[in-house]
Amino acid sequence: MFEKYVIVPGTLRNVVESGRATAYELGVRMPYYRGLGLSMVEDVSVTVDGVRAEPAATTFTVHGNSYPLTAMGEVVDDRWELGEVATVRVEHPGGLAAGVHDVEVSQRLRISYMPVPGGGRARAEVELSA
Amino acid sequence: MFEKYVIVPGTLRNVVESGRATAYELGVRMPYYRGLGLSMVEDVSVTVDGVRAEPAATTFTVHGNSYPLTAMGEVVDDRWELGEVATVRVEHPGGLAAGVHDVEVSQRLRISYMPVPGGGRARAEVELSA
Amino acid sequence: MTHRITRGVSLYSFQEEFFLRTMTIRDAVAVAARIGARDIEIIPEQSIPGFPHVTDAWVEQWHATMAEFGTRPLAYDFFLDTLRHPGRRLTHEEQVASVRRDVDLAVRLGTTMLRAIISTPAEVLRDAAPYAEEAGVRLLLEVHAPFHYRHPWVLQHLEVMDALDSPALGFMPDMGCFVERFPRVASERALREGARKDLVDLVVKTYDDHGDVHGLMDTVGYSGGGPVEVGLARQATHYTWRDPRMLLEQMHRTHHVQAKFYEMTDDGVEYSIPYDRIVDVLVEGGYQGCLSSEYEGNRHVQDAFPVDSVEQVTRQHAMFERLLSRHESVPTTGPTTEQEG
Amino acid sequence: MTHRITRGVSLYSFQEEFFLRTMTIRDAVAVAARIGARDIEIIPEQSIPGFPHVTDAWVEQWHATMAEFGTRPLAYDFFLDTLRHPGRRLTHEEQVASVRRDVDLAVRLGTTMLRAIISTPAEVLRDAAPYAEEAGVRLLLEVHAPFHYRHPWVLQHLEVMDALDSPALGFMPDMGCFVERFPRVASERALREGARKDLVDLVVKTYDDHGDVHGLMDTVGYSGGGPVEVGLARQATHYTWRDPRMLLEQMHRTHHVQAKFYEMTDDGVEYSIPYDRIVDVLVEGGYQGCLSSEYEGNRHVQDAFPVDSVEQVTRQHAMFERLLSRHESVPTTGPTTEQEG
Ligand SMILES: [Mn+2]
Ligand SMILES: [Mn+2]
Repeated sequence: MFEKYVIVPGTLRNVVESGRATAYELGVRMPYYRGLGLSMVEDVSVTVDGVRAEPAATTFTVHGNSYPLTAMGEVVDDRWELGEVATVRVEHPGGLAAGVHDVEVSQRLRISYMPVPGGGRARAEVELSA
Repeated sequence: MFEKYVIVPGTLRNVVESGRATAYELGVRMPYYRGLGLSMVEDVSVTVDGVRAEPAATTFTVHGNSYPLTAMGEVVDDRWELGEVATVRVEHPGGLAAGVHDVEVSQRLRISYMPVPGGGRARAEVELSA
Repeated sequence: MTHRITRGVSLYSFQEEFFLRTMTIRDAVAVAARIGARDIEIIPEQSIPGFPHVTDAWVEQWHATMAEFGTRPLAYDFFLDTLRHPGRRLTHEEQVASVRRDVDLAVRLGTTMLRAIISTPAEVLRDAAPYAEEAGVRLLLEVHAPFHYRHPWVLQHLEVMDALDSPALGFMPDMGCFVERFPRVASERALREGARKDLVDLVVKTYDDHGDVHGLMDTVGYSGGGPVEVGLARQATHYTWRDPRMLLEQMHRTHHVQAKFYEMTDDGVEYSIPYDRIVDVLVEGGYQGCLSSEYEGNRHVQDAFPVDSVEQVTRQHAMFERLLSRHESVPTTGPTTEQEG
Repeated sequence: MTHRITRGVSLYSFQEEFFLRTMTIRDAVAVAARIGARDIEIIPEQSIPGFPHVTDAWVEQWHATMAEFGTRPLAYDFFLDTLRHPGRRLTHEEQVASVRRDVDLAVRLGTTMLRAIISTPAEVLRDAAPYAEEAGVRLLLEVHAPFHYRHPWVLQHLEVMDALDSPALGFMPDMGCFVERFPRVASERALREGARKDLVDLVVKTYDDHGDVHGLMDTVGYSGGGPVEVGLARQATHYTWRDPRMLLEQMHRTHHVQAKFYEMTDDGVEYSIPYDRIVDVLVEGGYQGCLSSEYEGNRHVQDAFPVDSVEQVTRQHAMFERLLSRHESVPTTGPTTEQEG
């Protein structure tokens, strides 16, 4: 469900601070038909060119609110809305090289009425935007 | 099935070379009712005190034959026999500290007639043997 | 026979367009009004950003939209996030509080029929029922495949309903219980993803024959099928076919119907679900309530085709009109005024 | 009625003792002989280190053990490792070759009944059948829960059997198809692992009532059950109950019976499986073959109790003797000489 919309084209870019790339970020949607409280978003893991981001290096942002991925379990007063493009930021000194990257996003959503976690995987070739 | 026999008591020990501990090893049984060709042993992963061994640092030995864990997929002419205690060796400079350790073994067996992988997890408190 | 069945739309049907921001609620309500589907069902967690915090402005806009198009708020689908917190389950009291929160919001939105998700424990509805009754709304368990009225889980609910005898408790069956044929949109997608034709045919034929789907995943695996084929076999174990006459068993407690569908064909019928028989059973049982469209085909076609939920819902309502016109309609002021107490 | 049923033991029954090296094959055969179970079934991949390389010395020892105890080799359980290589499935030719390899070994061991694991494709048995026929052995599909003779997968096998009409093809039903009551050893283990009593009772009662286990895992989850309770519900979906008269459908192709069991009680009956009715059906159908013990209870009790497979198998054979003695036995030279061609 909605797999093809998970990775948002044109959203992969380096984060540059004081002239140096320190991280990259990617726009990600949740493959689900309603919004979900962040405490139930168990994992949003980005893998670029086979290198999986460490949770501790990952920050998740929705509508201007940023959270360390590792602290999402406690966030009971904010949501990832239906179709909302969240920004996933991964600390990555030097940033990503220019060009096309193999990007995979793996999500694990704790959905109370489902016996197994929701979420799943999406994969796409994405070009780094300036 | 057979979970309680997977981790063999008294088999956790450091490997000492030229007077220095370079690795640890553990005796492990397969939780299955027949022997299995090694090419179908997808993973035997040891975690000690929460630290999971890297596959690249793991060596698997049955009846005197040793294989890098990462190369097991190609081994079609050797088997892990029913109830056989295999030795799993993990490179670990300095070895493990003396005393009791929290040991977990996770196995993934590719069993052709099963829709999901066999194997599973076993966990035990194990004292380091001299 | 005469009937008192109304037509409506669940906004669930437009999930693709809402997800992609190509339609607004107002657009969806306009569509509903245009096709004569005057009863609106909302999934607040889908449609209201910031849920459960809903501003008065939002509520005002909601009612203004209803007034503008001559539609009426009817149903409210609630979820119950029992696993909200990592490592612990909501307590019974927290679960009841969650339902009461939804009752409060439903009152503000004017929706009198609350969809209780199938996972809601019977004791939670029992303890929330007095509050709902006082608020003048109903808590209706969505009986969804693979459940049915004689399933152990639903029997627990029936026990509570029998004991409490509250007008606030009842059922909202989902017509996905009556999938007679394997949805073509699902098998065609598997083929697009490279599934072996012979294994797709095996899955579809086994399902369509109402054969034994127990072991079907194994069968597909033994035959050399990979994840796509095994996934299709898994779907065959999720769909269920039952005789629509099952609906008669609890008709006196049925106050809303979710008209799930996967594909309205060019011929104006649902490919998998026999709505002709379903409508006849509802009329025979004297059902007084809404047929509320739940389009769920988007997920099976979105990989390769543009999704047109509006067209699909429009076709379903043309079918409803045709099927209902075979029976005489009795003027009704609508289900919102039927509940006493 | 008269019968020509023999008694035997599958070495599968002693998996706990073999695993822990507390019994040898010779010990097991001695037990079989002592209780009059003269037909021996072997799982070479369990019992023969170095499989598939089996030395002449090993084979000689095997036959010497049979001679010493007056038992006879009867059945050989083969596996088919279609997923032997990472990333690819064995080709059809490789699968046929695997079966032929097992035929060769069976000939050396003197076992004429080969258990074809349920995952074996019908075309593989079709193409291995001439080789087996020439070798004087049979390839018998183990019809194991949840399969049965009208299951799509087994129908593929029946089609091949009808077309080929080879004496080398047939069935070996596993009596685990006839689990009438939920095995007590499984539910008691769940309780030892901390399962909630009410949820264990729900699972057991639903199964014992032969109720709808579809959605039982969901039900247990909705009720707050954790992995242990949900795991027990999953087990309820794996066991199957069918009328043992199902055996009559293919009795003419049934040349061996795996007498699966979980618990022989102090009263000398199997807790879950109605062997009294099974034996009567086998006699009624004129079954000529072996009742081969398959003890599988060890995995459910090994966490907390010493496993005594010898005692369990001994009890099962006392039961077989009792049940068979109600019918008149016809002297037989045994199933090894019955096959023509
Ligand atoms: Mn529904
Ligand atoms: Mn068996």
